Amino acid sequence: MMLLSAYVAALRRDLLLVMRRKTEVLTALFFFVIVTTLLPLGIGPEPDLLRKIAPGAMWIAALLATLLGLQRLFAADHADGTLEQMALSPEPLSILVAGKITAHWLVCGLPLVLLAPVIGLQFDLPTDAIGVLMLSLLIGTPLLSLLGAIGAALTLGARGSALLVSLLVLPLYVPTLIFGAGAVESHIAGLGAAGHLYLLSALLVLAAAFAPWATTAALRISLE
Amino acid sequence: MMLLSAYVAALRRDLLLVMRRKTEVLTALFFFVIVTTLLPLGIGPEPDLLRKIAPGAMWIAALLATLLGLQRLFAADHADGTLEQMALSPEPLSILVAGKITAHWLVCGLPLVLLAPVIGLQFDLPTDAIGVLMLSLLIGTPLLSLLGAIGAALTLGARGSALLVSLLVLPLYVPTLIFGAGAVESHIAGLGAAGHLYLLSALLVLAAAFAPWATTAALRISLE
Amino acid sequence: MQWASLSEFFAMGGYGFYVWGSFGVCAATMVAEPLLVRHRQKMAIRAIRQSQDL
Amino acid sequence: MINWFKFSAPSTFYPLAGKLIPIFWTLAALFAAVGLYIGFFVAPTDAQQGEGYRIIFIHVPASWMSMFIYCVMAFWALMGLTFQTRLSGMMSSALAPTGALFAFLSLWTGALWGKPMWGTWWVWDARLTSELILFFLYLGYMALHAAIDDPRRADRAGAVLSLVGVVNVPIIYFSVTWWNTLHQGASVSLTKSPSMASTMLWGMLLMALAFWAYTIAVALMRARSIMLEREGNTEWVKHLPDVKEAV
Amino acid sequence: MTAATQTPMLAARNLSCVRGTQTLFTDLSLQLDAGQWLYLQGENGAGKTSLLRILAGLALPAAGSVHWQAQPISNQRSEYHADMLYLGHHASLKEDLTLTENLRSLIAMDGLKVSDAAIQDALTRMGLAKRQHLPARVLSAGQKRRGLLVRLLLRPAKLWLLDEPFNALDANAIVDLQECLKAHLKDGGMIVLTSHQTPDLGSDTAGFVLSLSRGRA
Amino acid sequence: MTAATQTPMLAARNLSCVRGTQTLFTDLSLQLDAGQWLYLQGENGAGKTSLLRILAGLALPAAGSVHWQAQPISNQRSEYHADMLYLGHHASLKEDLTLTENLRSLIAMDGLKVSDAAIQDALTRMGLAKRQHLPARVLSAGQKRRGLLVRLLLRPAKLWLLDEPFNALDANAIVDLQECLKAHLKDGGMIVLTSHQTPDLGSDTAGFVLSLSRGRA
Ligand code: HEM
Ligand SMILES: Nc1ncnc2c1ncn2[C@@H]1O[C@H](COP(=O)(O)OP(=O)(O)OP(=O)(O)O)[C@@H](O)[C@H]1O
Ligand SMILES: Nc1ncnc2c1ncn2[C@@H]1O[C@H](COP(=O)(O)OP(=O)(O)OP(=O)(O)O)[C@@H](O)[C@H]1O
Ligand SMILES: [Mg+2]
Ligand SMILES: [Mg+2]
Repeated sequence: MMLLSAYVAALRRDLLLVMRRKTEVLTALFFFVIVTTLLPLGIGPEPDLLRKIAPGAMWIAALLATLLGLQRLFAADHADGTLEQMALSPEPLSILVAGKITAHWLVCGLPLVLLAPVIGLQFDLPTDAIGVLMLSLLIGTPLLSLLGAIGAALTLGARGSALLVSLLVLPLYVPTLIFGAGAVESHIAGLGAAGHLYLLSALLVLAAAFAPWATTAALRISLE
Repeated sequence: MMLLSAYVAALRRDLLLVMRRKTEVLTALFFFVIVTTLLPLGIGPEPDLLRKIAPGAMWIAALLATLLGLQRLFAADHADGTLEQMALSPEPLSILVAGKITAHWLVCGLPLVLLAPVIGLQFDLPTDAIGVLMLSLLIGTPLLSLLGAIGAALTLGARGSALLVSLLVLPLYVPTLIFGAGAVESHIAGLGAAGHLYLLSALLVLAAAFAPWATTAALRISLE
Repeated sequence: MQWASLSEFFAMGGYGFYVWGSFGVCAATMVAEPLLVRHRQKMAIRAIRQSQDL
Repeated sequence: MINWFKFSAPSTFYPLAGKLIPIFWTLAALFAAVGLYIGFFVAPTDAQQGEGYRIIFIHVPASWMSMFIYCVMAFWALMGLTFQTRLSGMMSSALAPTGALFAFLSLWTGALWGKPMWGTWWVWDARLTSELILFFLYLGYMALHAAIDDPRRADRAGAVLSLVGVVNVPIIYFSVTWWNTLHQGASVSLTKSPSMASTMLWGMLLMALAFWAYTIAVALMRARSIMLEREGNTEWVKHLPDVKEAV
Repeated sequence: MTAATQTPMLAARNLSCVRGTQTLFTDLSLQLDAGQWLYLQGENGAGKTSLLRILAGLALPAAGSVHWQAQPISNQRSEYHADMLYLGHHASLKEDLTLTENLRSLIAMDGLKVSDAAIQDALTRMGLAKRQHLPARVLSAGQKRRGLLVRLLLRPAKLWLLDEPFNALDANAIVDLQECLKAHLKDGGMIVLTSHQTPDLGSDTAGFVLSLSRGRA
Repeated sequence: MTAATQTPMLAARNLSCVRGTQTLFTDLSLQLDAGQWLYLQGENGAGKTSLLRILAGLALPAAGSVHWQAQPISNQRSEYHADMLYLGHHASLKEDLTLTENLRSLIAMDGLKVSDAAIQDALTRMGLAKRQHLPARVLSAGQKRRGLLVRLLLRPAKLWLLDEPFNALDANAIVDLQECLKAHLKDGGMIVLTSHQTPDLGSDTAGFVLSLSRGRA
């Protein structure tokens, strides 16, 4: 009960902060939209080509959108000293961290899942493929938030740069990307998406168990 | 003479800061490499498909790499009060801003131009197309830095968020992307890249004349 | 022994560029790395001596 | 265990490493000499690939080492986080550049092999891609380590990263494999060399041993420099013959 | 510092702190019991902040250990944190939230519950009643600092570790804060504080002064 | 405040400052001449920082104007900035650079040149000689503050606007700084400063006190 209330408190605070900035809620989403919009501009408008690369491109866009939000996940708390106060809370830091990660997903991940169908339609994906895409994003985006949190925490004390986070986190994202985009593609190829989705779920369970813990360890190191 | 020395001072300081972080010089580059590595992971390894989308994808990657470096262009100076001191310098702020923008390009833009051939080879682009790609990036990346600076300055006071910058800047980047990637593609299609490159150069001249000025105005507003 | 002459050895059956490109870079980096480390060692010792002189 | 902790004190480790380094250099030179002799003069010309296949004698050992070193780094990281020994972090960070070097050599020699055999420098094949990502993991570790000033903190942050990374390595390896098998559309496929002649195997093994000895020698050298940099103000460093002589 | 109790509430044994190539202090021991306070004195860069962070468990000492109720703090992080409140150089306020929201969320993350009326009341006592609905961003330096100090009134904790609490406060606020510190001591609390202005906590409280100066403790 | 000169060096006419729904001050006028100093007093949130920023030209007043040598400062930004030095609440130091590098680059961006020996000398006077090669990040709160104040010694400026310069400084540093301020006044400089500790600039300098209190000036 106590643990739960601290978790909720951390989650609530981060959501409140996002609400205060109003536009923030929508920007992860806009980023996603804009990157997918740039794609036809960059590589030309042939519908067949676009349909072929759509699932992968949307997954990459989702991944980058998550990445952009990551840098500020702990940096702001670190700079103004609230992270210090969280580390000194009687509640386990990993619970508070879990709350923050959840908030990050609600703001940067979930909207993408909900918007995916619209973008998918723009690229003329078949309806059932869109369903698979949404499902893969629904399982995959929390994974991105969890893994990303480790990177964000590690780079905190480091003369932090947005780019360093990317360097650490993107290699960790590779399996997620492969299974996520792979699910949609193998569905389209008629091979069924179940295998990929199971693997993705297994990774999610693994990450949910270990990532908050690793993130907490990294945070304590950065605070020192 | 005086103006030049202030410009050099701002440029030198930013380069010195980057050198202090040692790895920072290389990270824009690594980001570029990693994003282009994700591409085949997301959309599959077929060489023909990859060759087709390579120029566009590399341009988008360059654009995102620049974007990531942007958020910190003024934010760090703002947070620690040095921006205030720059605004109070007897030298025109726009000169100092021009120095900072140059430093940003040297760190985030130039390395991409130099690395482009390697990535081009990985995607099996023909040699002359790689030449055109490098040229388009050489003209295009300073343009990205100049336009990006305006966005970075505008979002400074506005409870600045990484995502908000992207939102403002990406639409400004669209013409650069179209002409830049277009140059390579029309070269490959045998149509010649000159037209695109001229337009890109014209945009660069225009931006070089106005962007520092617009950035300065935006900075003064955010400082107040 | 399968090499009739030295030039044949260097030609590597037409693959000279690739084979020597591999072995050459490998040798070069593996010579350079210890040298860099030794330089680092020297700098560390110099830094210590300097701090002792102060 | 007690004994181990004694050796993990930098003041005992430094002179010990100093004695070991020449031994491993000698080993590396011997193995390399024999390995290269076998590779160039004993091993026969390959039926399909001609002389080009001789790249295998550095390509495969370098690939092995690049993976092996990452695991060793993770091992030291685990030791460092659990027993808080200073030595572990130093060893980890001493190994990383060499690991990155081998990953780079694997990529480089692979690319130089691929051009004549496959007709392209690079394909997005599973093994190649996962090696590339391993290279990124090394670079990430080094970048993170360099970006944190306090060496103690840098070690511990690096340790967390290498542990997370090592969990990820097999996942990447297998996921990339599965990824590739689902896309049979790739126009290029790996030309399998015929079952390896035992001379070839010996050559590769000897070269791998040479690389292994080289790694230990260089890592020990680098660990010694790191020790001097970090412990410059302590008494045992001030009394080292290395530091005192030729003042 | 007192011989009376065998197991002092807070005890630090043989602490030493190394920063870069520099040793700030070695072999520093101290102990503190209910109702006592310790004033850390020392010039700029003497190591006061470093010592406080070690006592709070935010930084690890190069040698030595900190004990709370006879247990090393590293073994009982949660219990120790429940008893201890550390206020550092930082404002620890979210610039976008109002003072009320800031305090509410900090307390909730400590796993506690405090009524809105209590928060309101504490803010009023710190003279921030009129400012409670403004985002922290627009507050003046002193108002932010006061906002942080409100936590002293809201969160029960036996041990207060305060890094330059008087900074940026105006004369009235300093007097108020000193009253608040005295009341805490009367209730059997403990305080360790640093400041460049000698604090005046009355003659009826048991205070100690620890002077840090380069290389000696 | 002095009737002697017809055109005072620094003059502010009928300033008013509104923040949100709140009017901090209205109709505030002041003037300052060579060798004079002005001490801004007022409780937390009274508007001292806001006034200083208006005088520096960083913020615009809701009404009124600031004149330097009889010209509105907005018409002669570059000249005014060459004559004026503002030090605010911020450290204004790059955490990754050493103090020497920080100072050198700040001065170079002002379009000036100062020899390394001069920087070294000024750092020594502020007691930072041993710290000059450390990145600013690792310095203590007071050391950062001192580093910032070194600019007073290095950059020639007639008018100094100082926001709580004594913050975080230890007793010695405060004395040193006051000596430095006095010397500046003797040389015909001007100072406007805020502080919660009454500054002691000697009785032989011409000082004024301006008390800001809510709604009145
Ligand atoms: C940049 C390109 C390349 C990379 C990154 C690369 C990477 C690797 C790696 C990581 C291994 C060790 C894997 C293991 O033992 O399971 C390996 C082994 C090997 N590679 Fe490559 N490789 C590349 C190109 C090539 C090419 C072009 C060829 C030959 C045409 C080749 C032939 C081999 C062989 C024969 C082995 C040993 C296989 C075994 O022992 O199971 N590689 N390579
Ligand atoms: N890496 C380093 N190398 C050398 N000295 C260091 C390093 N890091 C910190 N220091 C020194 O350690 C000291 C840290 O002091 P600390 O912040 O504890 O001081 P303080 O007593 O709180 O001072 P203040 O009164 O200014 O707040 C400073 O003197 C600083 O210069
Ligand atoms: N948007 C706003 N709405 C209402 N009040 C505001 C707003 N923005 C700022 N204020 C008030 O304006 C005042 C700004 O004061 P300023 O920072 O100038 O104070 P100060 O005299 O420097 O105080 P301190 O001694 O604490 O540094 C504060 O009282 C603040 O609460
Ligand atoms: Mg301090
Ligand atoms: Mg103020």
